Amino acid sequence: MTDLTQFLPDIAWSSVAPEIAMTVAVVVLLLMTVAGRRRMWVATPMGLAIAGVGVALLVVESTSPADPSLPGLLAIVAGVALVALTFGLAGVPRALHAWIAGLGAGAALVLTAWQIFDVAWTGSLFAASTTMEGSVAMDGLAIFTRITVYLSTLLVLPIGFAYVRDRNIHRPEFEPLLLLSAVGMALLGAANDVITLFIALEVLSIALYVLTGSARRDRRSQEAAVKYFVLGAVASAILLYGFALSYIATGSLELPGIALGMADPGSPLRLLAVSMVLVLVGVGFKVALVPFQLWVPDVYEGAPTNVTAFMGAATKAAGFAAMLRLFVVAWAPLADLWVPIVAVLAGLSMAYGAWAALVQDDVKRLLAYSAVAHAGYATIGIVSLSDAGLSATMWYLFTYAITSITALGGIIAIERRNHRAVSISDLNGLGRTSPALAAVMSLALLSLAGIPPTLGFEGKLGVFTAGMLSGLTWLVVLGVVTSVVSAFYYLRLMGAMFLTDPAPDAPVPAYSHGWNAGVTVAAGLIVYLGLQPSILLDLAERAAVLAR
Amino acid sequence: MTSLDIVFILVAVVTGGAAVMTVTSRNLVHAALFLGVTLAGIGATFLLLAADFVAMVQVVVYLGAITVLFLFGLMLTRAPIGRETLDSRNRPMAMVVSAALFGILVVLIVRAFGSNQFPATEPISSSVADLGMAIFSTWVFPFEVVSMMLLAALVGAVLLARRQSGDSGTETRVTPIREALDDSTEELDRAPAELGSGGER
Amino acid sequence: MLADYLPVLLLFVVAFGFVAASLGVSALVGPRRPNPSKLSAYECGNEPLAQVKGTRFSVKFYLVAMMFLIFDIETVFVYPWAITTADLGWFGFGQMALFLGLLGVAFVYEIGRGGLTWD
Amino acid sequence: MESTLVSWWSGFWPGLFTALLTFLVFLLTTALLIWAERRIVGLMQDRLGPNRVGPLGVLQTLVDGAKMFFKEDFTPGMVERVLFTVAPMLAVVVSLMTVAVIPVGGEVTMFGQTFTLVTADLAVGVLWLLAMGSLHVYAVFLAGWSSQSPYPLMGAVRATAQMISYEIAQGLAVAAVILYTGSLRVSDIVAFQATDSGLFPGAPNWLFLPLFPAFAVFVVGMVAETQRPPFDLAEAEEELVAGFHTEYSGMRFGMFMLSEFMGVVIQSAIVVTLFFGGPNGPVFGPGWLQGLLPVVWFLAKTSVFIVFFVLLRGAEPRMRYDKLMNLGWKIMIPVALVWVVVQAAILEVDRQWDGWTDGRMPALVGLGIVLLALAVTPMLRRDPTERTEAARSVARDLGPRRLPEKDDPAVQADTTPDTGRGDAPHTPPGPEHDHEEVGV
Repeated sequence: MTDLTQFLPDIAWSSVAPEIAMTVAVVVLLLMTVAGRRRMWVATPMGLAIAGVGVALLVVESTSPADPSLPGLLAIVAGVALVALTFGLAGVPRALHAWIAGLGAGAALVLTAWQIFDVAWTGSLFAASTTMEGSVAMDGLAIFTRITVYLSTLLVLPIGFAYVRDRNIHRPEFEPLLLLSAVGMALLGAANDVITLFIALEVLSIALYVLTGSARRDRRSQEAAVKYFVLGAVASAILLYGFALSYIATGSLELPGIALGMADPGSPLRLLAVSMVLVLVGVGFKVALVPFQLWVPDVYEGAPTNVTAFMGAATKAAGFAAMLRLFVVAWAPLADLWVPIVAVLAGLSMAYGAWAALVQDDVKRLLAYSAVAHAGYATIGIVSLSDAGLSATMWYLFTYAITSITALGGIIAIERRNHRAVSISDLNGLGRTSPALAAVMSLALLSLAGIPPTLGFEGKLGVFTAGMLSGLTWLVVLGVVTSVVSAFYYLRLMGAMFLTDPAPDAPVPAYSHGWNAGVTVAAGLIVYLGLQPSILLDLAERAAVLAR
Repeated sequence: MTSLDIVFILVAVVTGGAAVMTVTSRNLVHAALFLGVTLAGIGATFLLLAADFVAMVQVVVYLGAITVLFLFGLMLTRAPIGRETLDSRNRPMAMVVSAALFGILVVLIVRAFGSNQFPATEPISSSVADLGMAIFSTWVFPFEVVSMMLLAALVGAVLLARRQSGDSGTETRVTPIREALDDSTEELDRAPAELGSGGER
Repeated sequence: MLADYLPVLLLFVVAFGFVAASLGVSALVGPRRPNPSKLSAYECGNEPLAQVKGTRFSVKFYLVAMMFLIFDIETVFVYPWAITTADLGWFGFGQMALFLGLLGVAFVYEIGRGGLTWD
Repeated sequence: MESTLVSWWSGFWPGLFTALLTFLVFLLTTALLIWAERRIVGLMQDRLGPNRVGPLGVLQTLVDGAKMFFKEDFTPGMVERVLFTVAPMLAVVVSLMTVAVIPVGGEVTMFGQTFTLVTADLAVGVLWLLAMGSLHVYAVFLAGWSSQSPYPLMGAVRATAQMISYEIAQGLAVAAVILYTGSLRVSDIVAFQATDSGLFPGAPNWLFLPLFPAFAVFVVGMVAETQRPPFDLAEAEEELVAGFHTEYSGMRFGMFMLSEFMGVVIQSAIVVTLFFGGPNGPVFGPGWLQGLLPVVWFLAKTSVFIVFFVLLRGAEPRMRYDKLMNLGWKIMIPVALVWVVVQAAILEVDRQWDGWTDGRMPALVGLGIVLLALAVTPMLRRDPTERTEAARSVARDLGPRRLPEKDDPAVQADTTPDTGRGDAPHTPPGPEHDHEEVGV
């Protein structure tokens, strides 16, 4: 007989509550796909089970009837909503799937908010803690990454729904993979040891590789998937090699432990430097810093556009979260070494992205190069090595996510009607034929260029300020210069929309309810947060707390 | 030189040689088989490091499953079963890069630990029970995430391997999206009858 | 621990010696009379038609290998758990149930989507 | 570190002794199996089988083996020569390596030294079995691929898919064993089964009872792993000639036959070790008998399973490939998987419950399952008339059939077809060859 004083590691499921919600959605989606027309037989018991868990949480967690447990309430609502949706959308399985995925992402977003106010927020600040035996960080970075990732998911789902349907590339695997990828991203932002970090990275990567190639008949999509996969696999391997070396050198797999080991004067610095370089290559690939950006244009161009939007927005946020955590927490003792290197990479990315985008004709490729430039801007916050820089990066990534989803949303509308890749000439005269779409696109482009009073301006302001405060004047100057350069090609797109005549046979862009809703929300956020950034900016500033 | 060293050198030479053959072999199946030898060599190295559970796992998973997956993957494709060259012009460049990386790592690792050897005590107990306790205490969360990763991999494999209705893509030029529209719609809940419209040949 | 493997090595030597000796002796004493039909592929007496190069197999085999890989990894995780389950108690049981549950969903999904339906 | 070398060499002679012993035991058992198989299947098919060489023809295998040396072992022109030779070697070597962890007896004292009759009692012994099983796949695949010929390649791919499918089920069934015994070491598992199960006095704790579902899965899996009838799809003569070793002849072919039959012995030995207490059994008498009896028990139990294999071959028709894969994936793996979880729960409840079961719960549950199975199985039996109808239609399709010349034992005595084809025209495989395997 064993000692029954139970073996209980430090497990706090609340720290990954949003991910649990997403995973449950994935499971429901997969099972409903299998069930086919008998999906009620899956939805009803699953809905009841979810609601039952909610009731149990209410009973166990609520301190008083006046203060009910939010996850409990949410679970009950979600369970009921699941059954109701299955009833209501019985004839349109695709819409049902999208709605359930949206339900999962929405629940995840609500749970993130709950985490902020009920779990992570003490007084005026985030409290940083770790749980799951040190595997998961519960801090500002983790939670802010969740906001960006889940919001992106929630926006991309409706925007892309009609698009994949029209292109006839919708598969029932689509939503589960999207959600799994989002879970991987959120966990990447929360991972506090290199094993969790790596596995989360693989979850998101595997799902994205497949999503990129989900247009099975489109050779570009297939090519993009293979390129992304091969290069991504190599990058993952290099990252892993870096982790292995840092483990050799420090004897720790947990990020704070690596930092501790590094601070030890006897640690083999050269080895650590090499491991740092290898890790930089690995994460640099994921966030597309020059010179690891080779995959970006082809993958952005080849992937279905809604996947591109998701990838551009959410992967970047998650990748930068991992980069932040790795460099600011684990490799902090070697800051003297990596800050110059990463700063140069940031500068190169801004310059190369801006320069290469100038000569692009395909709008998706153009936005891909602009994504490289934006990765450079976001990196300024990291190399600032300050709390201000940290929050500036998080905030920048948020603004970029919303903006790029809006921009690619506009392309989706054109592409749906055009049935082919969108070139700049396809935008000709859009201001006359579809003024609303042109307005939204222009808004997104202005935001990407960083023109006040848009969201993008707020983001750039944050990183440039942080850079200046940390004395990285040359980088900030370079950033401003490249911003001006990039404004040129964004304005070129706008010029095409408003200053040229439409082609006589120019097709009318296609909209759908989901697209309308998603793009309206995204554009609204660009305007509203551009004027009133304080709500989330405050959060980002206070979230500059890392579990160490 | 102890007997262990000699065995290790033998294993290392075989592993390294097989690894070189993996990347230089012009026949894909041979490359996969050399990869198998490499992985087996790594398993033997684990064994020499007294990690016998890991060694067996290495054989079961890497040799037993992953290489077999490669081989099946090769059987799936039309061209490269025979002698096909898979060369790209980047070969010299790749050789330079890998040689440089190898050199740097060797120098650094030897420098980092060259003089101070690890105490040659009995290898730290790597019993399976300890491993189990480690997985289910310190690493329990990544362990759960692994299941998510496997789920993603399998769902992805289904998406990629599942045949769409109609003829599979034979077009070679860049396909505008319009052509992708020509597929007949695949119903979400169609019975999986048309699934494996591929015979064995 | 390594000493445990010495007999295994010896067994390998014995087995290998046996096999090599058998094949060697057979090669020495056996006749050698090649002719064209011996040298060609066996196709039940027909002229060899099919080319192996270019033979493609059903993607099902690939899916089987993929499933095998995933369940192999699962099995590998089950073993350490099985050894320690007495110490881990219900906690370990719950964790493993969760793990197997998610993989079970993957399994049901693949089966349900016909990934292993042979025809 | 030089001490390692010394400790290595001190284990040399005992190691060599046990290695040779294991090698001989399994080789001889295999030779006997081949003879027994031909005799038993002969009986089942109403003929005599080999009966000329030695008493009851028992030396037939030896003679066939010797004959193999004098057969031409030719290499077809298109094969990958190196791999073509490596594959059969791998097959036999891996088979022989598998048995390294199986104890064929208890402790014996000989030449003034005490030996445990197992080659190596590895700490990860059970995994060793799995690892060697996954290496065996390579022998099959290499043989098929290196032949560069359609039938072997197809046979190899089929065989590989089949083996890996059932490997999972077997692995999970083994997981149930280690869940219950708490060790990966084979000697621990054997020792565990020597304890009293407590069901009734003297009842050994053989694991087939408490782990009955796992045992059942394992048995089905072992037939599939060895690719024996009714699961010998990979060498379905009517479709694939001889499967992955179609292009082989002479001794290299003999190696494959040896490894296939050895597989039967090995799988029987494994199932006996894991589920039937291995060499456990009553031990009494003088010293030499005490050393010998466990070996006898082990061989006796193994023989039971070997005979089971043979009977199965004689009685059951071959399965269809899709049904085979469905059985593996949709029945065996879920059963094994669910059983692991259920059993873990049972064990956990048993550990925490201080009631009267006191460790007997798994055995009781197993007993319940066995009884349930016994009660339910007759209900599941197919309607006999339906079978007859099926058999009739088969008979119609086959047309007139040459009956075995039962009256002429000489014809039956040497039924080994000449494998050196080219010398003699190869008889197209017909239905009458269904159950006529080639002896080594």
